[in-house]
Amino acid sequence: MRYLPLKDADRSAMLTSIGVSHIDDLFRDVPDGLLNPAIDLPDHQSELAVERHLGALARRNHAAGDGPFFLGAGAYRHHVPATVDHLIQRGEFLTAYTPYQPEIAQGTLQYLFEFQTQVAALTGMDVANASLYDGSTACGEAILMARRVTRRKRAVLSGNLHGHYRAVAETMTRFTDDELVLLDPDAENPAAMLAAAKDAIDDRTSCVVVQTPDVFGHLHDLTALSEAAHEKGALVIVVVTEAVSFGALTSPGAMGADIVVGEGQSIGNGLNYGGPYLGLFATRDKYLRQMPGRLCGETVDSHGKRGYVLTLSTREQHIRREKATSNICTNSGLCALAFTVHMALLGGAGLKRLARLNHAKACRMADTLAGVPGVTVLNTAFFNEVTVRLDRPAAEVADRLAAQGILAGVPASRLFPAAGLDTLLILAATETVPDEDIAALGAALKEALQ
Amino acid sequence: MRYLPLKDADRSAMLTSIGVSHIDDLFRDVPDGLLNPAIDLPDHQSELAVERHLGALARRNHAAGDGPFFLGAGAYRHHVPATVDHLIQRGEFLTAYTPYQPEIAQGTLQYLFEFQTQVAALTGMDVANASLYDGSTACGEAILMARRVTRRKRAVLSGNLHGHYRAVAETMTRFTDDELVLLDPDAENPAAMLAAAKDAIDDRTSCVVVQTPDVFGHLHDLTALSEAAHEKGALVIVVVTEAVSFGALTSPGAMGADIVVGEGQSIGNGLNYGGPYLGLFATRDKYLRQMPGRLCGETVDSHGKRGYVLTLSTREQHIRREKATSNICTNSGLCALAFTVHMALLGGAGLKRLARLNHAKACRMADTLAGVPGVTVLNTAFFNEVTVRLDRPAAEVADRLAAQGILAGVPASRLFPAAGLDTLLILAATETVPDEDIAALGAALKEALQ
Amino acid sequence: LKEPLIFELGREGETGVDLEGPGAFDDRLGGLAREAEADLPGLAEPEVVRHFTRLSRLNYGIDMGLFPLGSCTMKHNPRLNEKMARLPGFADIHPMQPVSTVQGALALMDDLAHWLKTLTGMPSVALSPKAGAHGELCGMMAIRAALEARGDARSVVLCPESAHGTNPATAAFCGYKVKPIPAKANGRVDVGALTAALDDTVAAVMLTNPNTCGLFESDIREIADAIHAAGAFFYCDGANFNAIVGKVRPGDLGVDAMHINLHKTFSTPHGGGGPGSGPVVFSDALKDFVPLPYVSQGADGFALKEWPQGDDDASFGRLVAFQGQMGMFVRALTYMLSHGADGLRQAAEDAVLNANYIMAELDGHMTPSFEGPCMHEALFDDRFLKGTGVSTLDFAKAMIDEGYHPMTMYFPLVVHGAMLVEPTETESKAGLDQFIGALKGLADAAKAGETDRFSGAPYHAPMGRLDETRAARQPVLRYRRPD
Amino acid sequence: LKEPLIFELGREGETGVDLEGPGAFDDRLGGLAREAEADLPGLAEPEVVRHFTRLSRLNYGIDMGLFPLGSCTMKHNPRLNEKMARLPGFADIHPMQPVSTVQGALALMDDLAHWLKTLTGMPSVALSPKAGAHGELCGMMAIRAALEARGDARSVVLCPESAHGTNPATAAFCGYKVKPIPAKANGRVDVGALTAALDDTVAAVMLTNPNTCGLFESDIREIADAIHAAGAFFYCDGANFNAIVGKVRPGDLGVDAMHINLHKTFSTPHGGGGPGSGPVVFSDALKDFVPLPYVSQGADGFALKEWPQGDDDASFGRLVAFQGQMGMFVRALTYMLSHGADGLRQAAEDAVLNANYIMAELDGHMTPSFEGPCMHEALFDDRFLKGTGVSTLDFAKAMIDEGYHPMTMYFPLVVHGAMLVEPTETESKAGLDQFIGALKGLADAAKAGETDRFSGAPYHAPMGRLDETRAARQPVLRYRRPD
Repeated sequence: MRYLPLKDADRSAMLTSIGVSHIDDLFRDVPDGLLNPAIDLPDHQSELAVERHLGALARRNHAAGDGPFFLGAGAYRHHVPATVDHLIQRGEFLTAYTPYQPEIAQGTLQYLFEFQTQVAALTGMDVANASLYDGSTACGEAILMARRVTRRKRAVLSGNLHGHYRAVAETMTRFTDDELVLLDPDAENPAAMLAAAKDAIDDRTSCVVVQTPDVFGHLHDLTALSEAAHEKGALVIVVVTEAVSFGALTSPGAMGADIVVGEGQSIGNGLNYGGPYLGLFATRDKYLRQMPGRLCGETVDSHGKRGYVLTLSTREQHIRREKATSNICTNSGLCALAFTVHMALLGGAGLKRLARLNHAKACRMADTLAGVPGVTVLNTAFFNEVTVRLDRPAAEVADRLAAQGILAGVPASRLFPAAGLDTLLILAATETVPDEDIAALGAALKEALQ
Repeated sequence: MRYLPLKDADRSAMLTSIGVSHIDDLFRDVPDGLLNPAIDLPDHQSELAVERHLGALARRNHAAGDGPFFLGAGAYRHHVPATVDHLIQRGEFLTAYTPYQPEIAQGTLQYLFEFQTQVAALTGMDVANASLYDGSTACGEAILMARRVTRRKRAVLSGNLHGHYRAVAETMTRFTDDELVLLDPDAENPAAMLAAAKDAIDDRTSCVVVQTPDVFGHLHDLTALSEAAHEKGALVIVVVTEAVSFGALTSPGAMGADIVVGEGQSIGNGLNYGGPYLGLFATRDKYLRQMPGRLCGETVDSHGKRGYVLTLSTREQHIRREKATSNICTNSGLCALAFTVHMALLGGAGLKRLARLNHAKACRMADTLAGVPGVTVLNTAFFNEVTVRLDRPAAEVADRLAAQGILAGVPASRLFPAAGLDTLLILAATETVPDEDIAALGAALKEALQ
Repeated sequence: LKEPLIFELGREGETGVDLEGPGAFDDRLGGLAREAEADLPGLAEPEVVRHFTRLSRLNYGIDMGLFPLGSCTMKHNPRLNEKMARLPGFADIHPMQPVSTVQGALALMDDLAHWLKTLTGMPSVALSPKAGAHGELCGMMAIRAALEARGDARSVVLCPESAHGTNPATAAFCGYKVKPIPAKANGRVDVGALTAALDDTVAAVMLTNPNTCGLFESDIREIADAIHAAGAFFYCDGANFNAIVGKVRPGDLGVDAMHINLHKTFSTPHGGGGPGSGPVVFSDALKDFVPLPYVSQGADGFALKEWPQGDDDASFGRLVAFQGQMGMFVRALTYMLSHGADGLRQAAEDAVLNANYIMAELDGHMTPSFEGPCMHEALFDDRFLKGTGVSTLDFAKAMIDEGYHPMTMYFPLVVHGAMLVEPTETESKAGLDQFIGALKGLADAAKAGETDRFSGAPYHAPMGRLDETRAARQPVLRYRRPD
Repeated sequence: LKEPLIFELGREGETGVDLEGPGAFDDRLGGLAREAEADLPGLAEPEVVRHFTRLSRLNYGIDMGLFPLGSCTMKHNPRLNEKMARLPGFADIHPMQPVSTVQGALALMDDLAHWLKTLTGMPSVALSPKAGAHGELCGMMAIRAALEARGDARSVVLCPESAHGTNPATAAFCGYKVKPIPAKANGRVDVGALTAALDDTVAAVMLTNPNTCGLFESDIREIADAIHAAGAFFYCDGANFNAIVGKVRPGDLGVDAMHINLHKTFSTPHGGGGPGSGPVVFSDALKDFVPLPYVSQGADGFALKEWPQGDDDASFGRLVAFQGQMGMFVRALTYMLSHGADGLRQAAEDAVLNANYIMAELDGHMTPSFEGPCMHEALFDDRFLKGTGVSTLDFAKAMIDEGYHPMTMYFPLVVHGAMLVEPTETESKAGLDQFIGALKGLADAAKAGETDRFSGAPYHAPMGRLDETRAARQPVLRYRRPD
């Protein structure tokens, strides 16, 4: 076994030092008859054989780069510079643990500090944590945090929040006594949806959760909603599932958000069939101590030199146990590093240009879609994603195009199976989409809808 | 431009510091009218655009992994553990220069010392250098070295030396007064070829150059040849183009070689369409000072700690200029590192098992080929490569199989265009060849030769 | 070696990324365009490479040496796993692609599930939890859902004091009250006390096995029987599965739910604190109470069940937006196929052998907390430092000067000044001997009164000891441009 | 930080590679089976990763900081280039595949050739040379072949004393006698002396331009004309092409042959001393005298001419076994496409600007050897150290303690105690300012008599100064197992 350095001679010598004669003497606490069960699995294989097996599995998937590709809905295909992957594979980053020994973990700690700064700047908030699992769990944690801050239990969830985020919030409050007000999705009239969310806020409301760009790609000015919520003493939680949009749109902080949560995958990280992803979580200074997750802070060492440590861990489970702000232990360190590196390369100026290019692609896509008979584009304001209404079930059309090698979008029914949105298709266009692929999409849709 | 950190503001400030007003003032020594010519080439492109362009070019090639593959003849497809490529991409290795400042280059120096030790052990020689460009130029350098050692000018080249190696030797002696005795290739009767080489040695001979496994895959016991050469005062240069064979075969040193040169690509390095490759060069202690190329040696630092430096550089061009042993400046450092890492993983025991597996695959291939009507296997003793005689031109057959996705072997006519070997095909089988590919080769050949 | 922050290095308006121009188009941002770009200076690519390369060199990782962090299982991370996870067929597929276009991905998840079920001897597995603590949540939610399904939610969860903090935190998250279980002098659960605490308010008992003292719970079958007899469920924290994989199946021990940290037992990299992955295996009693989505066999190959169907659907819901940590699934399966059943068992044996060897060799120099044998980690307490003026913290920091990452300190809480040493199976005997020698040397130095060597340690690290109190009292959590 | 050799770490019989078994077969090694396996102990994979990771950390590379090694052009190595070179369509193709199966590879070589020819303004290029010195050999062989073709081999090559050592060594390799060309006080070739030396025995003049003093040869057109008037050829060492790419075309200067170090100008990584790649461009007069093989346009796409055909074939033969450094071609073309014509010109300008900025800022602290402006490297001599007791070597070693790789020392030979500083275009102004500050500090310290800081330097490196004399006098060139 190529990963195991002990040889049989070592093993014998070590057993002798320990004073036992057989390895199973060390397992003597295992109940009788349960040691060394037969395991019906294959024995070890060469690296070549394993590569062949995995390679064969990988080839059974249609990779996004294999043809025209327009999927989004919470996971976006962007171009990640080769530098990013090179740097995150440095053994010192890849094979380090949580930086509990700061003297020999400044590499991790400093990039986490840089990450926190970037996330705070992008969201327009005061502070950000060192990442959570993903956007959906970050959203759930935000709802729980709002309860701790407001000591209220009633959370209003906008209807145009990503269907999976809504489902995760339901799960995370399933065994607490939180009450979720779940509004219906409205792809056709986003302003009405926002008005409904505003109307649902009352004196018992802990928070209102609203996404922009929303799951259908609509953009929202949340200023009025925030004012209304604050008037009632509720917090505003803004969800952003496409981090590149921060480069184009008024920041949630500027629109009055109290907590901003998001999916950071778009910057630095690949699609990876849904994971690992990167939960962004930012808030106002005043709510800091109710924030979940790891935090990195600046300090000095014994020589007075600036350095970084994990801090405020009295919020966390390893200190507070059942009284912790959450049970979270792991963050998404390496994904946060990828984000930080990519964001350092982009800078604010580069992110702005990238976002503009995304918007340009989406405008071109929207115009092409609008020209296809049987297709209605529902969005007037959007970033890099739009929703269209077709004259037949969207899943059927998407499957048909997939068979032709075109991954055309996410049917809304897959996110909201019971909401009667069967004819809606959600399509994204990023900088990775060449104009000819947009044309190919238009042509294929035209044919499919004839 | 993503690689250029200066901004226009920096440039202006720096020009001011220098005391000129325009960048072209710094180019004032350029003759009038020749500065800033129009360059009819495209402007800079995004990383994404460049990746697309290169990706499209790459897809126009049939990669070895795309189907059954049996090419060898001096370049072999082996499985390289993922660890190797990971380690050679560490920035500290990849972006370092020749280790002229040993205090901050011990990483490079120590692996070169390890590499030299490995090459010496594998070839059965006393010392090895820190690598040359490739096997063919190493062979040419060995011939020139033999002249320096023996002060004779007549080199005998075995007929079954790789055709390209022979051509390179001709080029490298074209403008010296060395005389090359070029024997004819003999794929059918390797013993006769060896006897002819032995007979060609006389009192004026500086060296005899012989390859084993030879270009047709035949193995040779060189003991008698070495004795004969040494009797006449000539050196024996043994060429090995498949480094994995060191794991299976009696070492050249044990058969009396004075210089062993080889192509090290097989260990740690990919096919890369022929380069970069790795020239191995080893010899006896007594000839050390006539050896070309860089050498790394052990020493101590100012605290008495063991360390490594480049040494014996009085042989080299940067010190000796026109009196140097060769004009070589660059070696194949990173390829040598890949070799060293792969070889460290294998160890002597692993290399032996790898070599045995190669031989087993080749035996299976030879048996399959022998069973195809119209095919005659010419080899009785071989390592991982054999030559077959077909009943029609081999290049035609190879092209036909290539069109079916099977890369069947190298036609001997491509190495020896004028030697009348048109019906010969040279085929290698390494550990990367699954048994079903051997069966597919047999079936395709059978059909092609019907 | 002082590395500035990227914000101190960068320049406004600079970028290290080239992009094609957007071409002509009409803006459709609906008046919501960001007014000022984010105040994040950019850097050219060479500057970025240097900054992060230099930062990395301030870190210690497994690739540099022994990383004996007990309870964390810092073992070798094979690069093959990284290579496989980057195949475009895995790395460049979207979580919402039509299932017909991701049959290989679903087959891989099904493969991984088969390995996990076979190795644990349990009939069902949920892959989607994103980390160990998330797996605990998944397991405890399944337990609560099962109890509610029988109309019996109960209110209490029992945990030993030696448990990872995530255990009580998770139980609280599910609305349970946490009660402690006492331990015996030999470091194991007191079965009598446990039995006495088990009544019809107890929903579950959460145990770690091998436990956080590095010991196998020898009464585990009796414990499981008592739990089941009380109508409760047995949740096992599988953080230490590395010690027993291939040797004992948790299913045979009576476990109802157990998470498996793929980044511990199956060597997906820790990455400086994540991402992890925490699949949960379930017993027959819980197997219907699993989260969505999951892979199933459909008529045309694999399918993905994403939403509940009908009232009889027992799932407690969706834990995360998509299918879980696919990148980690690829790495873990690569690791499993590489080891095989034989290699996994050998790995567990070697992990246990290495820990016992350390404990045996250091006995007399340091003070093992419990009688051996241990499992894959050796627990010491600070009795050997008594009267030396050297604390566990000092001792750990002095290890840095010897070229090692310190062991886990002050955990578990049940012994004084705990030092939990986990070498893992990927260390050689020569490497262990060197490590043992270094620890002996330190223990002897402490006893010989060489306190300077400890109180100021580390001396040979990129930084001296950091002021954690100041960090917490005056939190500075982001860079702000000086005025 | 002492890292043993792999032979001291490994164990006999150990291996870190798993292989399938060979199955049943009859050995056909003809009695030549190796008796004992090579005496090379093996290591498990984790040990190998650690060993080489630790070794790497003893190195300095561009990724860590400024690497101002004059004449070597240590610039940023983009990782995109590495990624492209690893595409299976480039990395996993065999040099002898049927040309129909490698049309993309040949197209890439044709693309690269087009860029090189356009940038140099020359009509032909040979891609196969494996490094700069190999390119020189290629160029000089073409010259000799062209001379022989006109029945006029000649016997002498003229080189300036400031030339790289490879120039005279190459000329000697081609059977020529080397004669020196004197320089003027301004660091450039003395045209009068050169013209006087040019007679009908002179085959070629080898010049570096920009020259190794970092200066552009201002009389280059006159020199070229004089060379051609004497019936000789003008070989230009293109090591310093980085300074002028996109700004001046060597073809316009009258050059007949010039090699281009892809690892300098086009940023393929130096890799600790190779592999390099040294394509050679040729003028009309030499364009038929090129080595084999080369890419040509055939009826069915690209073809490869591998062997001479007919007596009129002017090629001087084959330089290497296959087609050259394909891996480097991919990297270099990736770099060219990334920069484009505009970016390459900007890179040359920034390289020259950076060098002149250093020279201007350090003037007064150190002693520039010649009046400015320089090209992409600034040459200093040791006059500023006169009387300080500090040598160029000491000064260079003290730079290590400042966190920098030293500049090139004692080259070129034409000034005393030379220090040749080449920052390249991939340094920021802030980075240069820091570097300039460090050098000023050192120069001031030397003048202030702080000799300790220099004589024992480096103090902050993995090792102290190494005993090179001992290494040469008692050569130990390989590990041998202690008895």
